[in-house]
Amino acid sequence: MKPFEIVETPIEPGKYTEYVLHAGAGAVTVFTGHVREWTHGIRTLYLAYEAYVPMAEKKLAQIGAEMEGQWPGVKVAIAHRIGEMHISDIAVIIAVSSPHRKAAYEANEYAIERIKEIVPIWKKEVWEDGEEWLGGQKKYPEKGIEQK
Amino acid sequence: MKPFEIVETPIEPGKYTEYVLHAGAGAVTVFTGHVREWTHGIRTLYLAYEAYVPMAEKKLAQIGAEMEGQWPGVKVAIAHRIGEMHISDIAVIIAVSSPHRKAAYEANEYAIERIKEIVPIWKKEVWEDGEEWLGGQKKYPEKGIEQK
Amino acid sequence: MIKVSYFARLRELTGKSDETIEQQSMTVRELLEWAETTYPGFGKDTVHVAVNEEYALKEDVIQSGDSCAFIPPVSGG
Amino acid sequence: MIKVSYFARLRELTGKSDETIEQQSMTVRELLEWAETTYPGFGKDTVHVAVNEEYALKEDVIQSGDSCAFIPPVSGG
Repeated sequence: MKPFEIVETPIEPGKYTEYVLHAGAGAVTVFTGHVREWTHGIRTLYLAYEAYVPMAEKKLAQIGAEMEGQWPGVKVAIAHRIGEMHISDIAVIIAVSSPHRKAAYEANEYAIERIKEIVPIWKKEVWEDGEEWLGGQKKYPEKGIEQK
Repeated sequence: MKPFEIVETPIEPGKYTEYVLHAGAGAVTVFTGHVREWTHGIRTLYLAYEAYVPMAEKKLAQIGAEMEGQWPGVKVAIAHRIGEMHISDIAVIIAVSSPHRKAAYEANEYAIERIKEIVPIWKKEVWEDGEEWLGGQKKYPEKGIEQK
Repeated sequence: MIKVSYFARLRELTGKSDETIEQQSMTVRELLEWAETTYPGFGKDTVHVAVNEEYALKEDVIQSGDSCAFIPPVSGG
Repeated sequence: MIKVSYFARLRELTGKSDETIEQQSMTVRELLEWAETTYPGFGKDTVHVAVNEEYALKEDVIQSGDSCAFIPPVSGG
């Protein structure tokens, strides 16, 4: 297990939680994103995720470094699964430990927002009567995607 | 396993996570509070938690009901362990599922704040050279402890 | 007869987990004053009372048969 | 020779995962214009380019030997 990884097999939360736990950690937050059956009244059959794997792992590690900079003392592990996933499967896990709880919550939420901004992973929703690659068709800023 | 319980044995996160997961859940947040080795420069040997068990379980359930009222669609499980606990042991777990992530984060953080306000559980810190029951020696408001 | 329970610091201070008070009725305020008198250092201004597992106000009346608990400042989590 | 990769919607649009372009150097802007011309509907205004696994700006210059990836709007999480 790598602390920042793209995986093709089911995500087991335990090993990421164990990775971030240490004697100085008073709080651990674990976020898991799951495949949901209904989105905007449309029934999802399954999702297919694709990634630019080496860059995605670099960007996950970058997010981890940003978190450690912004919330000193946090320890982070993030994994995203790719391939076909069905209802309730875990697509992404973010595990954060911290001496105190506030940072564990804030840093965790920061991570999922950043993943949705900069990590090259794409989700295709497959319904009974169609499919679509998701991702806002917004124009990227000229100064680059990295800026907040 | 009860969704709102006081337990005397080690907390296993998996069963609380499984309890809150369902086909409509897109996000799950799990908070675990752990025994930390150092607090304000003092080394903790172990903690001893005590509860007024039946009332504590009622108050945990009340917090769950408050969460469901404030964030419709969330599903909640909370457990707090009592007895002697050592470094890195889980003292409390809060598992929250929600269709969307924002509510899962917010409701989870709300739960731990409310636990610290209204649930009759007490923590004694035991160090190498002493021990102390924790809990702010603040005066309770005349209108009662329940008010936010 | 009113049953009262002690927890945490108060259990150690009083040296007991519970006891019964031979009273037909009293207010929460009177119960706290009784405790402070009986157990110096009780700290009634920081202690809450639960009656039948619900937090009570100072003016609430406790009846014989009720189960009361002294709740010092909580510190769970 | 510049290597380019396609993902998600762009992989399906172009019908390929990667290819090479016989150029010594070009800017990111020129690469996006080449893609739009070669693959109508590419949507260059919503596509980012990564050069050697880092997001690049429109003015950045790509050299022969660089690995580029077209990054349509991401949707992980």
